[in-house]
Amino acid sequence: MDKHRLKMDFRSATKRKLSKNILEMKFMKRSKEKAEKEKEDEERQIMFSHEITPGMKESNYVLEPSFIPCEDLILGRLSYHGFNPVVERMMQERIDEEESKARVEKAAAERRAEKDVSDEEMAWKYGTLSGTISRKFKNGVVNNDERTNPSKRRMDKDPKYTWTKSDNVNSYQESENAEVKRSKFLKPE
Amino acid sequence: MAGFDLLSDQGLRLDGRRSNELRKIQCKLGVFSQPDGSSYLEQGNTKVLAAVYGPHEIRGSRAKRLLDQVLVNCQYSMATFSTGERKRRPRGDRKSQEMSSHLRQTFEAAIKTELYPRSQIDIFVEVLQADGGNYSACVNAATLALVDAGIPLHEYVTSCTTVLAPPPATSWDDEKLEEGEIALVDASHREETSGSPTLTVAALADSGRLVLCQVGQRLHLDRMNRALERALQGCKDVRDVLDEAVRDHLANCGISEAASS
Amino acid sequence: MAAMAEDQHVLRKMFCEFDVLSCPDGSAMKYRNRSCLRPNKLIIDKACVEAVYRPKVGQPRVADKTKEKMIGNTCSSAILSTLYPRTSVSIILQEMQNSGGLMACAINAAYLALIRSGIAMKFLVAAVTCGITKDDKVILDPDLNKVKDCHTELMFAFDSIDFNIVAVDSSGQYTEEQYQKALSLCKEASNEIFDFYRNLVKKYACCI
Amino acid sequence: MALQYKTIHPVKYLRDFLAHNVRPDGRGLLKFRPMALNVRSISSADGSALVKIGNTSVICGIKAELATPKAEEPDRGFIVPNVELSPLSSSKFRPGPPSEEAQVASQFVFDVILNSGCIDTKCLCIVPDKLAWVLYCDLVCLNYDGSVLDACILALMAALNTVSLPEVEYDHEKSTTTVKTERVPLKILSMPVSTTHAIFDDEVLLADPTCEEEDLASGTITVVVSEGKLCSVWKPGGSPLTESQMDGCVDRAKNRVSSVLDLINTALKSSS
Amino acid sequence: MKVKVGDVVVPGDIAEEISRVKSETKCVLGPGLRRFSENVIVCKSGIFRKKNPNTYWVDSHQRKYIPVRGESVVGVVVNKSGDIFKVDIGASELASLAYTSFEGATKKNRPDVKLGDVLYAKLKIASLDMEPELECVDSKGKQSGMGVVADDGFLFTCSINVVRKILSPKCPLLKTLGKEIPHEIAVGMNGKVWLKARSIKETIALANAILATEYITNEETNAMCCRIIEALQEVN
Amino acid sequence: MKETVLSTCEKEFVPKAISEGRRLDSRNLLEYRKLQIVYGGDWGCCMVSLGKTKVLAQASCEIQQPKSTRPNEGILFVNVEFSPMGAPHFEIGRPTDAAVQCNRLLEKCLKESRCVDLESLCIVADEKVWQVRVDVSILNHDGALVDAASIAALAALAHFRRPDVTLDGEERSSRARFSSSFTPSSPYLKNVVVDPAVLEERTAEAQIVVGINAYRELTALHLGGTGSPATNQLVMHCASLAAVRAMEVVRMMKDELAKDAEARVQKSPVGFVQSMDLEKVTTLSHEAMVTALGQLNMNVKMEEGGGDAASEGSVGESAVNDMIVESVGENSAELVPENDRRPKLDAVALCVDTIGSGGPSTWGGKEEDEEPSSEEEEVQVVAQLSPSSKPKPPVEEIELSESEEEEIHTLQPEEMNLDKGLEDQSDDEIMVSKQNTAQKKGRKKRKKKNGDNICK
Repeated sequence: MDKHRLKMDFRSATKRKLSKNILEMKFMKRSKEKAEKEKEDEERQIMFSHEITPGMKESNYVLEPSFIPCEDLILGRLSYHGFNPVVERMMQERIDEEESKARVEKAAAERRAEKDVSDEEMAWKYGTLSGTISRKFKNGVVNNDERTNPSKRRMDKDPKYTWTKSDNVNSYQESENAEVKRSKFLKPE
Repeated sequence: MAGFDLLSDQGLRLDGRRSNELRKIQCKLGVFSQPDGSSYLEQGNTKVLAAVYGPHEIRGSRAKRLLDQVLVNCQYSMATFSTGERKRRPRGDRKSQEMSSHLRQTFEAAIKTELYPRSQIDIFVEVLQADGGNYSACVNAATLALVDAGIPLHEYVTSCTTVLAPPPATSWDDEKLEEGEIALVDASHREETSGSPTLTVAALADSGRLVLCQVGQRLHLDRMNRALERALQGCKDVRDVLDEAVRDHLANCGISEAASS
Repeated sequence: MAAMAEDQHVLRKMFCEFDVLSCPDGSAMKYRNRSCLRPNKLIIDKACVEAVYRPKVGQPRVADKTKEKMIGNTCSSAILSTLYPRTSVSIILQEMQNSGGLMACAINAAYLALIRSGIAMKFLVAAVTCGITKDDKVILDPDLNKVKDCHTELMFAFDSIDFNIVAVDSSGQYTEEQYQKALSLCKEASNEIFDFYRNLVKKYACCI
Repeated sequence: MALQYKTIHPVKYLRDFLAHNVRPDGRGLLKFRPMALNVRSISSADGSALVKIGNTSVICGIKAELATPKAEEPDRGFIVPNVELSPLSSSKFRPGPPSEEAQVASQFVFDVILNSGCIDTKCLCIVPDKLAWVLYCDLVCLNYDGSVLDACILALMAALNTVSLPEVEYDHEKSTTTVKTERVPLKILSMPVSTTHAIFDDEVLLADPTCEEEDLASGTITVVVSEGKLCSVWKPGGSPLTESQMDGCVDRAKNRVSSVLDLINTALKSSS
Repeated sequence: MKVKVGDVVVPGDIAEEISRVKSETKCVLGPGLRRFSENVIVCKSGIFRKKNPNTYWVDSHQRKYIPVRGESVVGVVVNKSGDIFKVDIGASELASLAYTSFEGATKKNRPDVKLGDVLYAKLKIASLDMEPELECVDSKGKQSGMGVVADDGFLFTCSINVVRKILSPKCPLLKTLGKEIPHEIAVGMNGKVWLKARSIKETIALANAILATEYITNEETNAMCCRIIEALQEVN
Repeated sequence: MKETVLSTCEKEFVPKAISEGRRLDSRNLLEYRKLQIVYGGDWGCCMVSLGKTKVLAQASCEIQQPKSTRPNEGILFVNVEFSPMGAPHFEIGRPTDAAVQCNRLLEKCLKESRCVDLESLCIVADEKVWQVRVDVSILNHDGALVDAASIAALAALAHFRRPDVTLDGEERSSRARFSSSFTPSSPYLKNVVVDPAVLEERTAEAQIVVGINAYRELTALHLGGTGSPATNQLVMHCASLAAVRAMEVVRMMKDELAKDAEARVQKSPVGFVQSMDLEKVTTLSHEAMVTALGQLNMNVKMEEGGGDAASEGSVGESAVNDMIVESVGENSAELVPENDRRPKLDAVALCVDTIGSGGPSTWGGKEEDEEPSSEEEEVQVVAQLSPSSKPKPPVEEIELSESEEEEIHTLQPEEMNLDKGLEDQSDDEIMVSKQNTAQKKGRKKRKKKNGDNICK
C-alpha cells in the first residue's frame, strides 16, 4: 500500500506539473525531482529490508544503480563531421559547461582554501594583538572602543569578512575583559 | 505405378475431361443472412461454404491487434462426413491448421489490408464434400464471400490445382515422349492421390502474380514451369467464371432493389 | 591402488561456451546444456524463477517436472529475487547429450547462464555427481558406462561461500558412511567447478 | 489480535514463536506430530490405508489389474503410484490436470519404491511377455497440512502390506486367463520411512512442518530410510544447510523409523 | 573469498576493502555490489573496479536492460493510448511517455510522434515496482537532443557492455570514425543504438564496427577503425 | 511474451540496403551463411548452425503397433519444437503459425522424398514396427529456420542407427538418405535474398521455401507472403537456386558424416564439445581434475561425521522417544506423544474422524498465543481429533476420488506425454495412407530419373 501511495503522489505530481506553464514547471521540476529521489530511496530501503539489516539505513553507503557516474560515461547523443549541427552544438555546449563548471569549482575551492586560512590567522592575530595592546593602556575601557572602531569599520567595508566580524569582536572582547580585570587589580598604588 | 492411367490414349481424363478443362463450377453469393458475406461453391464434387465477418473490432485478446493493418483470421474446417472415412477432427489438426494459415497468407495478399488498421476480418470455410482441390475451392469460395461482403480486394484471387500426369502408357511413341508429362488442370481427388506430382497455385489472376504456391509429391524442376503456366491459366479461367457469377449476382440484386424501390 | 584411487576421483573435462544464443539475455553451453534467461512481466513483489527443462527426445515427462523443480529451486535460492520485482526469470535448459551426471550438469549450466546474464546473486552453486560402486568405491562424476556398475548415484550442490549443501538428490540405497564419504568427496570436487566459473569470468571479463 | 498479526506478518509471527523454541502448534522445533494409521479402510480396494499426521491425512487405495508386460522387460509387472492433491485437500489446489507439485510428489513416491526395492516387480509378473499385475497405487490427499510426502510413503507402505493378489492361471493354448478365489499376500521386501524437515530463516530446522510452516520455509529436505539404509535424500534447492544440520535430519529420520514401523505393525496386527 | 580492486569477482565474494573505508566518509556502491550485514559483498560476476573517491562497482556483462532513473535510452514507439505513448526500451515491460513531456508540448499542441518512430529519451521514473516512465525534456524544459530522431537511419541492439565501452571517454571508436565518416548517433544505455550516416554502406560499416567492439580492447579498436576507413575509402 | 515491434527505420532501411545489393551482415544477396553440421555423441543426434541460427535434432525410435492402413510399414514422425530457448516469443505448448508451417513442410519433405524406407522398419507385419521419431528443437532463431531444421533432421536420420531386433545386423535405418534438402529464400519485389536473417525475414515481402533433392526434384514448395506477390519466373528462379544449394548441402552432409564415422572408428572423441572453438573469449575448457583426497582426510571426515551423529542422535532420541504407539481397536494404531493418553476411540469412530477432521489447521488459536506451553498444546492437538468430525463413511471419499479418474495422472510413459504428441501421430496416419500408392511408383520413377541423369 506504501507503493500505491507513492504511485498516487507521482501521478498527482505529474498532473500538477503539467498544468503549470513552463516557468513554474521548471521550478516545480527541480524540487519535485528531489522529492521523488528521496521517496525512491526510502522505497528501496523498504525493499532491501528483507535482505539487509536496518543498520544499512544510517550507514555511509550510497547505492548507485547506474554505471554512468561510475565510469563517467558521456551522453549518447552524438554527431560528427557536421552531420547534425544541432546535436554537435549541444555536444559543444555540454563540453564547455563541464569545463566551466570544473573551472568555477576549482576557483571556489581555492578561494575557500585561502580565505579559511586567512580568517583564522586574522582572528588569532587580532586576539593576541588586542591583548598586547591592551596591556599597554591602563584604563582600557574607554580606549577600547576607539581601538576596536577602526577595525570594525574596515571589516564592515569588506563584505568578505562580515561573518568573521562578530566572533572576532568577541574573542577580542574576552581577552580585553581579562585585561580590564587585571588593570583593575593593578590599580591601587 | 498407380493402378490406373490418368489419361486414356485419346488424352481424356478419368472423368472424361480434357487435360486443360476445369470441372463444372457452380457458385452462389450471399447464401446466408447472418454473415456479412457468404458464398457456396461447387467445383465438380468438391463443395465448399465460405462465410466472411468483418471488418469488425478485434475479438479475443487485444494483443493480436495490428496497428498498421487489418488482422485476417481464417478457419479451414472439413465436415466429418466430407471424406471417405469419417474425419475425427473437423479442425485443429496439423493439416487444417496449415490450410488455415495458407488461406490467411493468400487473403492478406489479396485484401487491401492497410484500409482497416486495428480491426479484424474473419473468413470461415467449411468443406462439405472433398473431391480434390480443396484448397483451391476454398480460396475461390472465400473470394466470392469477400466480394459479397464488399471488402476491397486488389483483384480477384483465384486458385487452381494441377497434376502432372505421365503420358498414356500405351502410346509411348516419340513425339508423345517428347512432351513428357501432361499437366491436368483442376485435379480431382483420384488424380491428386495417384502419386503423381501436384502443384497448387493461388494467384491474382489478372496480373498473373502468384500469391501462394504448393507442391505435393516430387515435381521435377524441368517440368515445373509447364505446370506453373497451366495452373496460372487455370486460375485465369476460374477468375472468368467467378467474375461472371459476381456480375449477374449484382445484376439480380440491382433488379430486386429496383423492384423493391 | 594409488592410480586406482586417482582414477576414482577424476572429474571429467569441463567445457563451456557462452553466447551461443543471440536471442536470450545470457546463455551458456556446457557440453550438454544451454540455458537462457529473460525476465518477462509477472505481477509479484519479487522475481519468480522458473526453469524449463527440455529433453532431447519427445515431450517433457513427469520426471522432467521434478528436474525443473530441482533446478528452479536451486537457482532461486541464490538469486536476489527481491531486486527484480514483477518479473520472472526463466531458465531454459536443453539436453544436448547425456553421458551421466545430467542433473549436476544442468545446474552448473544454469549457473553459468546466470553469471553471464549479470543477474544479481547471493552466491554461486556448483553441483557434483558421484556414484557408489558395488564394491563400495565412490566414483566422482561417473560417465554412463561407469554408472552401470554403480548401485547408487548421489548429486550434491554446494554454495560458494562456505560450501553448505544447497541441493541433494540420490538414487539407490546407501549407508550413512557412504553418504558421508560421497559428500566430502563432492565437496572437494566442487572447488574445481568454482575455479572453473572464476576462470571463465576472467577469460571474458578482461576485455569487456 | 494474534490472528490478524499472523495474517499480516506471518513470517514475524512464526519467528516470534521460534524465538521461544516453540512452534505455533505448540511443538518443539524438532518434535513430530502425532500420527494415526488405519489399514484396510476401503474394502473395495485390494489394499488400502489411511494415514493422519497431525492434520495431514492421506488415503491410499491399491487396485490390482492384469496387463501385458512391456516388450523391453517381459518379466516384470508394474507399480503405478499416483499422488492426487485434489482441491478438497487445500484451497491452493485447483481442479483439472495434476499440479506440478502433485506430479513431483508422484515421481518422488515412484523413485522411493524403485530405490528402496520394497517390491520386486518380477513377483508381479505371472507369465513372461503375456501377463502381469499392475498395481495402481492412488494416494489421495484428503487434507493438506504439510509433510505430505511422509504421509504418502507411510500410507503407501501400510497399504502395500495389506495387498493380497488372487491366483491367476494362464492357458497358453487358448491364451485365456482364469482368476481363482484364493489370494496370496504381496511380498514386501523393505519398509521405507520418510521424514521431512523445513528450513526457516536459513538456519532453523523444523521437523515435520505444517502447511503454513512449509509455505514460509526457505526450503525443505526429505530423507527416506529403509532397513537402516538411506534410500533417498531429497533437497530440491532452498537455502543451504551445513553438514551437521544435514546429519541432524538424517539421524532424526533414522530414529523415527522404529516407532513408525511398530505403528504400522500394530495396525496390521490388530487388523488380522 | 576476499577480493581487492582489479580482481575478477563472482557473487558471494567479500569486498573487505570497502568495509575498511572509515565510516564518516560517504562511499558509493555501484552496480554489482551489495551491503550485507557488516561487509559489502559482490552479487555480479566481473571485474571489481574503483574510482576515487570511494566509488566501487563490478564491471559485469549484461544483455537485459534494467531501467535506472535518469539514464538516457533509445526506444521504439509501439503504441498510443490515451495521452501516453508506449515505448519499447528493451526492459521487462514497456515504458510510458506522456504527450506533454516534450519541449513546448501542451494538451493543445501535441508532438508529432508516429508508431514505429525511434525516440531518444530520459528515464523520469524507473522504480522497480512500477512501469518506467520516459521524458523528452531536461530539467530546464528544453529538449536537449531528446525526442524523435530522424526517421531514416538504422536501429540495432547490442549488449550493455558495448554501449558502456563506446560511451566511455577513453574509447576512440566514434571519434576516430567520426573524423572520416560524418554520422549521427543515439546510443541508449539500454543497448539500443540508432545510427545514421551519409550512405547505407557507411551505416552498415559503422553498425558492424560498433558490434565488433564487444570483445576488443581500445588499441584493437583503433586498428579496426583504420581498416574500416581504408576499406570505405578504397571503395569510393 | 510478444515479439518485439520493428521500428520504421528498420523496416525501411533493410529493403533499401537490399535494393543496393547490400546486406546487414555484409553478405551479397545470393550468399549463404556458414553452414555447420556437428554430430553429437549419441547416434542420430546432430546440431546444425546456419550463421546464428542453431538447431538440434535427435532421431529416436520405439516399437509400435503399425497403422491399420499400412500394416507392413514403419512410421516416421517429425516434430519441430519452437522452444522459448530459440526466441523469447516462442511459447511452449502453443505452436505459432510459423511452427505449424515448418512442421508440415518438413513432414512433407521427409515423407515424400522417402529418405527413410518405411518398409525396412517393419519387424512383424501388423504387430510390431519401428516408429522413427525426429525431434528438432530450435535453439536459436536467426532466420531460415526451415532450412536449418530440414538439414538437421536429415543429418540426424542419416546418422541414426536403430537398435537391432531383426536378424540382419545393425543397419542404417535410413535408406536413400540425403535425397532432399530445403533452401528457403525470401524474395523482395525485384531481388531475391537467399538464407535470410531474422530481420530480413521480417521485412521481406514474400517468402519462398523450396524443398528440392539432389535429383532436382521438388519435394515441397511453399510460396507465401503478405507483400506484393511473385511472378512465376521468380519462382522458377528461386527453385533453380535451391537446386544448386541442395547439391552443396548434400555434399557437405556426406563429408561430415564420413568424418564422424572415421572419428568413431578411430575412437577419437566425438560430440558437441569438439565443435567448440576454445580460442573464443567466451569459451573455456577445464582439464580433467584430480581431487587429492587422501585416505587420512577421509578418516577425519568419517570421525566428525560420527561425532555429529552422536551429538545429533541424542536430539533425535528426545524427539522420538516421547512418542508411543498405541493400538486403537481393530485395524488402526496411533503414534502419539506419551504425555497425553487419550481415551481410545473404537476403530470406526477413528476411521471416520481421521477422514472427517479436515479443514485448515488452526495453528493454535488465541489462547495458545497467550501461553505457548508445549504440554497444553499437545493436549490441544490430539484433542481436536475427536470433536470436529462430520460423520462420513470413508467409501464416499473413495468414490469421489475414483470419479475423478480422468484427472488421475499415472507415471506410465505413454500417458506421460503431457503434450498431444499422440494425436499428431494419428493425424499423420491419414497422410501416410494417402502416399500409399505414391511409394512404389515413385521408386521406379526415380530409377528412371537416375538413368536420365547418367545419360545427361
